Amino acid sequence: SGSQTAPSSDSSSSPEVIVKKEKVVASWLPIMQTTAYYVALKEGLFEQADIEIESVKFENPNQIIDSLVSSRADFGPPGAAAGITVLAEAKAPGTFKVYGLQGGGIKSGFINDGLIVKPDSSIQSFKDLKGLKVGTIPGVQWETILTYILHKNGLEPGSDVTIEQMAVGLQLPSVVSGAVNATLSLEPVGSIAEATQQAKRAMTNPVAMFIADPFYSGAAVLTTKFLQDRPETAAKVVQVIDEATRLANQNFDQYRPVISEYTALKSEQASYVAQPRLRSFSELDSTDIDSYQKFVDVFYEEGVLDQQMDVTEIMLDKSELA
Amino acid sequence: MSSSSLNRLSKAATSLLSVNIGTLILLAIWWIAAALELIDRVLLPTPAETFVSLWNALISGDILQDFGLTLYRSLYAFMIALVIGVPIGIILGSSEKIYQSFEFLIDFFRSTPATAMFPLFLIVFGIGDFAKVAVAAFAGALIIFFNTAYGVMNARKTRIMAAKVMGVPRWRVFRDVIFFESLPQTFIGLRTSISLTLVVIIVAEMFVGSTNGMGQRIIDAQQVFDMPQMYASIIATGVMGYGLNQIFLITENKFVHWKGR
Amino acid sequence: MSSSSLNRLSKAATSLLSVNIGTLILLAIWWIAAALELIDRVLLPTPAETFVSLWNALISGDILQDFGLTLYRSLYAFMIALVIGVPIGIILGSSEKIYQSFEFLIDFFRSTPATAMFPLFLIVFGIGDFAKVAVAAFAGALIIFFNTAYGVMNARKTRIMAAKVMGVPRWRVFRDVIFFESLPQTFIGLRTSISLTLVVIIVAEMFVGSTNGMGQRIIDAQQVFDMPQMYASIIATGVMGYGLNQIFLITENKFVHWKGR
Amino acid sequence: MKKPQEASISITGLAKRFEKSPLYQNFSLEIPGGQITCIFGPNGCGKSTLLNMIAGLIPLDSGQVRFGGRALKDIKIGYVFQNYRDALFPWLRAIDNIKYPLSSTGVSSRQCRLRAEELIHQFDVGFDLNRYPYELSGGQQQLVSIMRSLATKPKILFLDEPFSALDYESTLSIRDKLQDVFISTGVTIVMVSHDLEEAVYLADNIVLLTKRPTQIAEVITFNAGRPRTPNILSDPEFVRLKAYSLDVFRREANRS
Amino acid sequence: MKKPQEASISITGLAKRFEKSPLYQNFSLEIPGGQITCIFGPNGCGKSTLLNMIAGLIPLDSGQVRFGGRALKDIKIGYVFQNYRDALFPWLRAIDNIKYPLSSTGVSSRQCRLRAEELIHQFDVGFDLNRYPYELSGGQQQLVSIMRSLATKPKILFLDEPFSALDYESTLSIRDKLQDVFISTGVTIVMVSHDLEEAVYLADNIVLLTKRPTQIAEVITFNAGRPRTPNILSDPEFVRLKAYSLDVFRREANRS
Ligand SMILES: Nc1ncnc2c1ncn2[C@@H]1O[C@H](COP(=O)(O)OP(=O)(O)OP(=O)(O)O)[C@@H](O)[C@H]1O
Ligand SMILES: Nc1ncnc2c1ncn2[C@@H]1O[C@H](COP(=O)(O)OP(=O)(O)OP(=O)(O)O)[C@@H](O)[C@H]1O
Ligand SMILES: [Mg+2]
Ligand SMILES: [Mg+2]
Repeated sequence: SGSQTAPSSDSSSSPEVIVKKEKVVASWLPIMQTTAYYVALKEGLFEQADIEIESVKFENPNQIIDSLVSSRADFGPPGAAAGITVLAEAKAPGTFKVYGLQGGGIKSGFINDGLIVKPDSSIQSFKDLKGLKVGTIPGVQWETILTYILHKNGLEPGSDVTIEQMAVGLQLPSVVSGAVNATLSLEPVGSIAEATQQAKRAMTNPVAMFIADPFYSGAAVLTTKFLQDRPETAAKVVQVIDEATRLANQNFDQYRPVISEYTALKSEQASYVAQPRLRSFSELDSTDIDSYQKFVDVFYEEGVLDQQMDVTEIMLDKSELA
Repeated sequence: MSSSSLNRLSKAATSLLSVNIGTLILLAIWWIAAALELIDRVLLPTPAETFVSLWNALISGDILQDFGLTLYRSLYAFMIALVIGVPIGIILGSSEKIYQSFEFLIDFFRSTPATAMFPLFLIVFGIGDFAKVAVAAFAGALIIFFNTAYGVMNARKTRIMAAKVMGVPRWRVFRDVIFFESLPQTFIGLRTSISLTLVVIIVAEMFVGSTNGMGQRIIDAQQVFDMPQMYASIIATGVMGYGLNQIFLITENKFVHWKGR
Repeated sequence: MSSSSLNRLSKAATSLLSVNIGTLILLAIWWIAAALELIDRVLLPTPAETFVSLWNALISGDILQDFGLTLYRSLYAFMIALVIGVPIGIILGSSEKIYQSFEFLIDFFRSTPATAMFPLFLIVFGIGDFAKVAVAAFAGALIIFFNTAYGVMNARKTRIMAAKVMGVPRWRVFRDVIFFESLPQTFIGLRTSISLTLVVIIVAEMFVGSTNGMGQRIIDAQQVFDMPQMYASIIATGVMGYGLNQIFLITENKFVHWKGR
Repeated sequence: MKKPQEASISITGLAKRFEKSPLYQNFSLEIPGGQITCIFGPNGCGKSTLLNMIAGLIPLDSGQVRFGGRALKDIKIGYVFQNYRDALFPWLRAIDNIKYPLSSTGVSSRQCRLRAEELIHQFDVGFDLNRYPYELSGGQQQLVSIMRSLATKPKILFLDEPFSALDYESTLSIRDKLQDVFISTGVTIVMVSHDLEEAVYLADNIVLLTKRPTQIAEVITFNAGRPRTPNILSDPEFVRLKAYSLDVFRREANRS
Repeated sequence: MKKPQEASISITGLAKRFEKSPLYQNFSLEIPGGQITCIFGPNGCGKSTLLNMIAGLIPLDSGQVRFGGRALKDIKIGYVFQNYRDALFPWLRAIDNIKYPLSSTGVSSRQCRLRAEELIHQFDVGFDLNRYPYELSGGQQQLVSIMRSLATKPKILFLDEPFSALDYESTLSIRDKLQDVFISTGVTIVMVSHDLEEAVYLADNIVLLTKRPTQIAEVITFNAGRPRTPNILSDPEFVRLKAYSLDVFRREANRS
């Protein structure tokens, strides 16, 4: 995008004649929850704020955190994994600040996850999984969530239910081929399942049902190093994402085509996938933070975290912004 | 083997067919399995659907860029592996002692998934493309070390003795004799390596993430449940691997004419 | 090579040290990089932390089960690859025509990540352990095909001629001569294959998912940023790979005594 | 005891070329069964190639090789290759190399051992046959090769410079032992030799070949009875034939 | 022209064993520089092993090899291996094999070509040297080996049965050509031969070896002037020495 600058309409841009662009590195995941970031790129919001973005796509949320910890990247746009951020913060306290949450909720009517089964399946809830196989995303985060939910339903993984961890791309094929009886899947798996009529959601937002409503699996994070070294730029990034989140929430359908530019979704799929609940920094309220806290508490209860974590310490505070 | 020109002619004529026999059998199995719906159509598309998907991707041109980028990354990684691998392999193989002191590391890293090492490469080489190239080059170089060193260790002693007794400088014995002695084995290493390099690049594009490349195509297609597109991309990748192997095979047949003599 | 008993003695004495030289260098680099905090402590633990973590996992015994399961799956897959790979490799290598008709498929699948083929294996073999074993066996068998066939094709013609002229039945020429001729190359294939099999099992445990095994340990440790645990698991895996390779090396040195003669 | 018709070899209209240049063109030769035929010719005239073609090891460009009506695969063949080193199996001990032609065709291990012992006795082997071929000296390897070729009691025996690595004494004794084998079994022997004395000493027929493109310069017959002993070296017919062969050979060798 | 002190070889207290059994024990031998020494002994007595040990190709168990005060690596050596086939480089054409000892030590390609042409002329080569070794017949390969060993004009030449695959005529002519090389350069030649006539014909000294464990049975000196021609074959001294050598050899060979 070069260094040539358009006359800026942004009030926060400095009045100097020569405007130097700040280079900022972002690590992002190609998922729906990242929509605000796509909108910001599409609308040129970063350029308007005199920020030059170097954008690095990852398939695995851990690598986003790795790149942030090693200071190879400055911030993670919305959609970085909320749970993994806390796990990393536990190992390296004071590294991250969360400035936005993304997910879904039953009351608010946004879909985050679902229990996916065959169209003709009789499974209606987790209780029906006794003696069956259920799949979920690989790794300890989702294994813990699923274990927690199964416990709440009176089932013991291993003896009553078999958990199969499987890459996102394998989840629908596994259900369709009968290799597993159900999967606990993040969007857009459920939307694609319903649209192709190969599978359906037996439950919508089960995680919200059993852990916290609303439920946030995604977070927008930046490093404290970035915040300390370049507070003004960090503030601008937060502002840009805030503005983009507002735009996305206002006109989500209008921005659907943009999603297919950045994710695996094809344009026709982007037109029907469920809209996620996107919470910008300025909108975050105590309900959101409570929900996040409940999610993190699950890690502690299931023994993944060996100390209790207070999420308010990891949340970005308005006073920290320049 | 065949020396008469008649043989050669008939060979050329049947080669195209014979090349296809194995492939044709596989296609037939695929076609039958799909036609009889032994496997759900959604999970295993018909060959026709797949090739239509491939064809569409080709004429729309969007597969070409991904193909080119993956090819570029694989070759880049392979070149690094080659330049590092062959000389080091020869040196390793030339002395049992030296080989033994690196044997543990070579066998260790050969048996560790390159992708598990990715966090380390990310730290050292940054988050750009080069980290992926580096990890593939690493995996490829290990294979080249291993094969070249083996080739050197299994070299015919008489030839090395012949060169030694001539008073040829030590480094020239390496370059002129041991290198050639190990060449048949080195070529096997190169072919294993180029395929592995391609595999690691694809896997990195798939699981580490990339905005382009065949690996990204495969995982995207997989995630949105577009099976014809996924198989089309896999086929394109496999054809790339075959093509790269053919280049080596042709080079090998030209240069390593003394095999088995 | 060394024939006097004196040599042998001194070799045995230095072997433990020499085995360690390469490894010691790497450990030293690691130790220095960690001590100087060239790399963030959270991402790269010190060797000490890592080995403590490995030690704790060992004495608590929880790594042993994962280790055992991964070893079991790898060996299972390798056995399948071996039993299928060697005979087919010999048959493929015995005739240029046959080899050519499968060359495309072999080079194709060798260059395609086994993980990309996983959806197919899932359909055929289900989601259980066996699907992982099957995909690893497939990847391993391809390497064995390739190496064995090469070994057969590069076999010394005179020996095969000698057997032919004796009127030895064709199948015995394969078993008694061509098999042995290709054995040095086959062993390279076996060693490449056992490592690859292990890698594919680990990757399958990591990305395809599993509730146990070293791959699952690695990815779990990675997700909770327990880096000492992650590197400890990688080290345990690498040691497993090294151990498996050593078994082959010892077998090879015992049986293939005629290399280079 | 001999059955002369058996295991005769007739080569007709043979042609063979390597790359551009022809080696044989319209070459015909009758090798009588139950006799010793020595092939004598300059280096590179195609003696080894001829033996290999007869034994069916390398293809002819055209022409035919017939074995008195029998098929090649039905005839037991023994072959000592010129590069005897490469033809031994390094994964088998010398003794097992010798037994291999028998054991591979299903002969019981006891029979194999008996035959091997017979051969060891016959050839008066003085070194350890439990070594691997690559641990043997050149001459020892060649002797193992010869013994292996005789293990099956073949009907046709091809010997390509079988004594080239043997020491003086061994050459003489093994030459005589081969003659003994010949007398007692009537095997057809086709031997390439560069030692004219040896060739005449052993042969019923001496085939003298020209340079490339290879033709038969002359076929010389020596009818002396057997067993021939070193006394024959002073037999006037022997001396005459040897001198005559040498003349023919020299004439051919020096032809431009 | 000869400088006898140069390139002499003295072996003292040599010991070598393979596996359990000793091959050499406390073996000493003086090989005078600027002379032709032929080593004659039964198969497997360790001739090739001896040459390899002198040339520094395989280790001694104990003992010393000295080259008149010089270090082995400072002496140009030519070597024709008994298994000449395996010693040629199959990736080089025959002509490049011959040039290789020169080209590998930095001699200009023009010089290499000139030397090769000289050798081709000297040995009157009649076949295409642009072929690869494995496309040559046994005898042709051996000739290429001999030419390669002479390319650098070595100070010491080791020949391990260098004529074993050559035809009658070639053996005679190359034997004489080697003698020419010897006369004009004074190279020290150490040759293993199984042909006693050849050995006595060429040698200044004939070293007769016993069976294992190998000792020197006798060293015989033949002082006839050079060039020696086939006439010498009827020289009484020649006949006497040959007969005597044979006696010694026979005696040793038949000793239990
Ligand atoms: N693969 C090949 N390609 C080209 N030429 C070849 C090949 N094999 C053999 N020749 C040529 O064919 C000719 C005959 O070779 P062959 O080995 O039969 O000779 P020979 O009579 O056995 O010689 P010698 O007495 O030296 O053993 C030689 O001139 C050789 O150069
Ligand atoms: N690697 C080895 N292991 C064991 N024994 C060996 C080895 N190499 C050679 N020998 C033995 O050493 C002895 C000497 O071998 P060498 O090749 O030197 O004999 P040679 O005198 O050259 O015989 P020839 O006249 O047959 O060429 C032989 O008896 C042989 O069996
Ligand atoms: Mg020949
Ligand atoms: Mg010898």
